[in-house]
Amino acid sequence: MAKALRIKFQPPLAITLLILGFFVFLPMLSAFEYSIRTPLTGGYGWTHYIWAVTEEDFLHYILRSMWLAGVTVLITLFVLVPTMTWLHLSNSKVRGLIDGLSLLPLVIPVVAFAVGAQISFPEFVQNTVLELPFLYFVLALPYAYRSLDIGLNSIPLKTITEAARSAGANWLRTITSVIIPVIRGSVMATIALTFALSLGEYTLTVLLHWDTFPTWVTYVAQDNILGAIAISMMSLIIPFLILTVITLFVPERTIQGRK
Amino acid sequence: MAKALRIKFQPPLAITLLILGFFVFLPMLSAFEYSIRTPLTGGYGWTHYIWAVTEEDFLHYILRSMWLAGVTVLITLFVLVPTMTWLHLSNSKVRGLIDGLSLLPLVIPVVAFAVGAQISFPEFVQNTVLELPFLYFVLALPYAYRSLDIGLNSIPLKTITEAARSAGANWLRTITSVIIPVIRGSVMATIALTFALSLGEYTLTVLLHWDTFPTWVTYVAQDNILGAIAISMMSLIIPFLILTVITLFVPERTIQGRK
Amino acid sequence: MSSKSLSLKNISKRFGNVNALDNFNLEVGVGELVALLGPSGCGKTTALRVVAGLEHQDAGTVLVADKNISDVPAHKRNMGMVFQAYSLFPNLTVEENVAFGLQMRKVSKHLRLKKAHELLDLVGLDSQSKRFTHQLSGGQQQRVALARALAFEPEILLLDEPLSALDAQVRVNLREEIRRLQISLGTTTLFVTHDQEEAMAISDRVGVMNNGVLEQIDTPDALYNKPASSFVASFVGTMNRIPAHISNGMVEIFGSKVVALKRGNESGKVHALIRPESISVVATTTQGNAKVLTRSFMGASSNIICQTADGTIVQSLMTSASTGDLLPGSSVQLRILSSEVLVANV
Amino acid sequence: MSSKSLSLKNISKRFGNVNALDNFNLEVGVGELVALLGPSGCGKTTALRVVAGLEHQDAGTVLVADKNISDVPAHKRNMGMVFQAYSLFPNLTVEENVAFGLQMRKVSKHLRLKKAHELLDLVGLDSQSKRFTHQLSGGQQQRVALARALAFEPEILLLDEPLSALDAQVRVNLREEIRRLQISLGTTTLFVTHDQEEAMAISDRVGVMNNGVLEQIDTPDALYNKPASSFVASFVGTMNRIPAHISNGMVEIFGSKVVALKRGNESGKVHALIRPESISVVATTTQGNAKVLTRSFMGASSNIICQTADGTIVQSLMTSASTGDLLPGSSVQLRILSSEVLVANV
Repeated sequence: MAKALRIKFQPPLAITLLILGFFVFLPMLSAFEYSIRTPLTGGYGWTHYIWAVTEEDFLHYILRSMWLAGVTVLITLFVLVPTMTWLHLSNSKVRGLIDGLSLLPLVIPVVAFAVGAQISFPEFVQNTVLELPFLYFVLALPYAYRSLDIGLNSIPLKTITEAARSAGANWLRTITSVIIPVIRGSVMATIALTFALSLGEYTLTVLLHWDTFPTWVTYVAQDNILGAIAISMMSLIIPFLILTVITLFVPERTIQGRK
Repeated sequence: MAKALRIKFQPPLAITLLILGFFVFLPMLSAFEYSIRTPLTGGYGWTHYIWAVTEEDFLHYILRSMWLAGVTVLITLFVLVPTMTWLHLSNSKVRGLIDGLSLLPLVIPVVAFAVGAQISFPEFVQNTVLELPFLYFVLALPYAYRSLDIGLNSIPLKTITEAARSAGANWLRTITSVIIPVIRGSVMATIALTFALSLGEYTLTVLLHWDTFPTWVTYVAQDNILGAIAISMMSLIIPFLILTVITLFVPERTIQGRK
Repeated sequence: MSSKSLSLKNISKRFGNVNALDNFNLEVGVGELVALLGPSGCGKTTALRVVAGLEHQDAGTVLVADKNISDVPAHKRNMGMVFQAYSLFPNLTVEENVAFGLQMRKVSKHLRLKKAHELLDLVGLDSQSKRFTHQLSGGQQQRVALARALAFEPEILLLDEPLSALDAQVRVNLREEIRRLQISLGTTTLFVTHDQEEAMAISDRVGVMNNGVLEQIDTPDALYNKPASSFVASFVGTMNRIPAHISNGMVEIFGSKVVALKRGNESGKVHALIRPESISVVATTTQGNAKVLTRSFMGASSNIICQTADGTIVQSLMTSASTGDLLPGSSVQLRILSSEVLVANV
Repeated sequence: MSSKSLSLKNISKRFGNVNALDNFNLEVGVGELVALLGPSGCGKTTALRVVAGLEHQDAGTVLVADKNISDVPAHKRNMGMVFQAYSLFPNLTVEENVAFGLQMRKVSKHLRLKKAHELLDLVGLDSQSKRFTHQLSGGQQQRVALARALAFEPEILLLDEPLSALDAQVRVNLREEIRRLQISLGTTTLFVTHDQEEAMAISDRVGVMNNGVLEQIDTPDALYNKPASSFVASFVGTMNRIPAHISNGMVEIFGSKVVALKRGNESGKVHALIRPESISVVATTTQGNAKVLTRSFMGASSNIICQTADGTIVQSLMTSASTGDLLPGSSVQLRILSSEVLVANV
C-alpha cells in the first residue's frame, strides 16, 4: 500500500525537532558563534582556529586518539562478532546472562573501575598505552553489544548460516562473506559508536594518567577556553563524517518486511 | 525442536567471560578489596563505609541525584514513547532522519555542548537545577532512542495498534494499555539506561557549576580516595537493583518466534 | 444479535498515484457473508479498512443500517476485526484478550470474563483461557482473535485475510469453523482474501475486484459457471487458455468443433477457456495430440498436466482411478467434454 | 548429472528427552523424489538435517552412493538445500545468490555467472538476475533458492518445507515446477513437508512419519487406498471416522451393511474410516438421517458437511451439479457408496 509522500505537519514530529533544536543545535551554534568572536575588533574571525591548527600538539593528540580508537574498534569486532553469532545460533540459556552482563559497564562508576584497574592489572599491562583500547572496549561494550544484537535479531540468522554452510562455505567464510555483509548497518553503527566513545573518553584516561586528545583539550581549556572550543569544533568533523557513513548504510530492517 | 539443556564448554563463551572477568570483575573486586583495607592494623574493616554513611552530604547528594534522574526518566518517556510510536506507524521518510539525529549527542563533545548551553539558554532556564534533566535527556537520547526502537521493531506495532483501536480503544488508551505493556522490556531498559546515565553524569554537571552526587564523590576523592571508593561502591547498589529489574523483565524477542 | 447491513457508496481512495478504490460500491445484507477477492493491490484491503475506519476515503459514504458513519473514528465504529496474524496482545492472557473490547466499553470485570468464556467456548478454546498467546499455535491464535472480535457483539465482522498465515490443513478447518459460527450468530461479515478457493468455499456472495473496481459480484456457483469477464474466469478456479480459431461461432479444440460462448467481439484467433474437469486424457499407443508432463495424485481425483504438440500446457482433472497409466512422458489423446466453451481475445 | 542414491541406516537422534529419530531407515534411489510427511515434531526435519550434516546423529550411518558420509562436515557434503523461507543472502543480487555455491567452490566468475543464468532461465527468472532478493515475491525468492541449491550440481537435493510460507496459488504452481525440474534434471530429492496434499501431488514415494519412525512408505495411490495404519489413513487425505458396531465382519453405516476391512483385532465398537467421496448426500422431504451444516463450493466438486442425529460430523465430496439443493439446515439422507470400509478401534 503506497503512502502519501508529502510530509504533513505532525505534532509529535514538531515536538521532537523543537526539543532537539533547543537542547542540541542551539548550544552547538552558540558555542561556535562564541568561538569565532574577536572581542578586540567586535567582529568575527578565525583566530582561535588558526591558533589550534598551528599548535603542533593538535595533530599529535588527535592522531594518537584516533589510532587508539581504531584498535578499540578492531578488538570489539574480533571479540563480539563471532561470540554473538555463536550466542544467537546456540539458543543457549547463557545468552540471557551475557545480555545482562554486557550492561554492567554502564552502571559501574568509572572511578571505582579506574582505581580497581590500577590495583589489579599486572605491571606490563599498565606500562603500555594499549591498556586503554581494552578498557575502552569494556566501556563501549553495552552499546556495541546492543547494536550488534539489533542486527543479528533482525535477520533470520540460523537459516542464512545454514544456507551458506550447505552451499559450501566454512565457518570463517560464513562469518566474513555472509553474516558481516548482511548486518552491515549494525556493524557500521558498532564501529561508529565504539570509535566515537573511544575518541571522546576522558575520565578513565585521566585517572589512569594517560594523555589523549580529550585530556589535552581540557588542559588547553584551563588557559584558553575559546581555543578549546575551536579544537572541539574541528574534532567534531571526524565523528560527523563517521555519522554520515552510518546514515548512508542505514541498518536493515527485518528482511521479511511486515505489512 | 528441543535443544540439549546441558551447558557445554564453548570457546567463544569462554573468551567473553574471560575478557569480562579480567577487565570488569577483577578491577571491581580489587577496588572493593582496597576500600576495606585498614592499613594501620593490616586487616580489613568497614571504616571508610562507616565514615561515608555518617557523612550527612552522602544522603543529601544521592537523593538530589536520584530525583534529577527520576525527572529525566519522566521527560524521556513522555517525549519519546508517543513520538516514536508515531514515527514507526507513519512509515514517514523523516524517520531515517530522526534516527540519525538521535545519534548526534553521542558525537558532540560535552565541553562544546556545556559552553553553548551556558551562552544560549535564557536566564530562567539556567537559574534552576531543572535545566539538568533536560540536558541529561539529550545525553541519554541515543541510548533511550535505540532501546525503544528495538522494542517497537520487535512487535507487529501497526497490527496491534489497529486491533486495539478497532476493539474500541482511543489513542491514549492504546498507548498506555497496549503499546507500553507490550514493549515493557524495552521501556524498562530505557528507564534503567536513562536513570543510570543521569545518576552518573559528571562532566556536563561540573561545567555548568551544579553539584550532584558524582561531583561530590570527585570532591571527596581529592582528600580521601578510599572514602570515595566506598561511596561509589554503595551507590552501585542502586543501579544494580535497577539492572536486576531489567534482567527480570527481559526484552521480548520477536513475537513470531522464528524457528 | 445486533447485526446490521452495510453499504459503501461511490467510495474513492488514492494513495499517491495509485487509485486503490475507484468509485466503489458494495451492499452487504444483514447476516450475509460477502468475500472480496482479488490479486494483491486490487483495493480489497483498502475497502475493508475504509469500513473499519482505519483509512479515510477521499470521497463517498459508508452506511451501517442506513446510518452514515463516514466520520466516526475507528474506535467508536463497533466493528469486530480479525487481522492477518499476530494481532493479539502478547502481554494479556487469552481471556483478557477476548475481554479487551468489553473492557474498553467499561463492562464490569465479572460480566466481561463471562462473555469471554462464552466465546472461547464457541471457538473451542475455553480450556486455554489462562494461557498467554505465544503459547498457542497459529490456528489457535486466530481463533482467539475471532473470539475477541465477536465478544462485544459488533454490528459488522471484518476479516482481513485471517487465514493467510496458517498451514493448509488448519486453514481449511478454520474457514469451515468461521462459516459455522457466522451462520449461527448471524453476524454480517465482510471477508477479504486473495485465495479464490477460500472465498468460494465459505461465502454467500463473492465480489471479484481488479484495479479498484468490482468486476463481478455473485454466488460462488455463478462466478464459476458464468464468469462475466475473462479476468474473473481465470481468477476463479483453474482455467486452461487454449489457442484456437473462431469461425461461424464455432471453435475447433483437440479435433472437436464446439459452440463458442462470446462475451464481446472476440474473433479470429482467440483463447478458448476450458476448466480442467472438462478435458479428458486417454493414453494412446499411436501418436496422440499431447504428452504427459506430470501427474499429481490428489486423492479422489488426479491432476494431469500435458503439453500439446504446439507447446500449450493443458491441465486436466480426472478421477484417480482413470489415470493409472498416465506416466510422465507417455503419449496421450486429449478430448474436450463440454459442448460449449467461453472464448476470450488473445 | 551427478545424482546419487541416498540411504540412512539405523539413525537415532535425541534432543533432551525427546527421541526425534528412533532407529530410522530410509532408501532413496537415483533420480527419485521421496517425501517425508508427518505432523510437526515427528522427526522428518531432523532426518533431513542429519542428511545435510546440519545435525549430527547419535547413532547410525548416512550413505551417499554407498559411501559413508556420516563424518563429513555440512559444507563439504555437496547437497543442495532449499529452506522454508528467507534463506537468500539479502546483500547479494539474484545471480550472485545463485552463483554463491560455485564461488565457494572457486569456480571462475565467468563460468559461475554463466551457470547461474542457465539455472535462472530454468526457473523463469533470468530477467530478474540483477535485482536484490527483497524486490522479489515469496514465490520468486523460493525459485531463486531452488536455483541456488541446484547451481553446483548437488548429489542430492534437500527440500525443507520450501512451500510452506507461500500463498495457496503460488504453492500449487511452484510444486508443479519443482517436480518438472526434478524430473528433467534427474536429481535425487528428499522433500520434507507436513502438507499431505503437497507430498502426494509431486512425489514418487511418500514416507509417513510419526514419533521418529516411518509408519509406511509407498506410492501416493497405495497410501491413499491401502493405508497401513489408522494414523496413515487419517493423515493422508480427508477421512471420516464414523462410530459403528462390528459383528460377523460387517458394520452397519447409514442403514447399509458393508464388509469391514480389519487391520488388527478391532472388535465391538469401532470407527469406520470412510473417504468423503464415498459418501453421498441426498436432500429428503421426509425425516433424513442428518442435517447439512455447510456447503463449500470448490469448483468441479463441492464439500458438504453434515451432522447426524447422534452428533457425528460427516464430510462428503460430490460433484457441484448434484449439490444445488443442499442448503445449510436442510434435512438429508446420507448413503455409503463403497461396499467395504476400513475400521479402527475407538
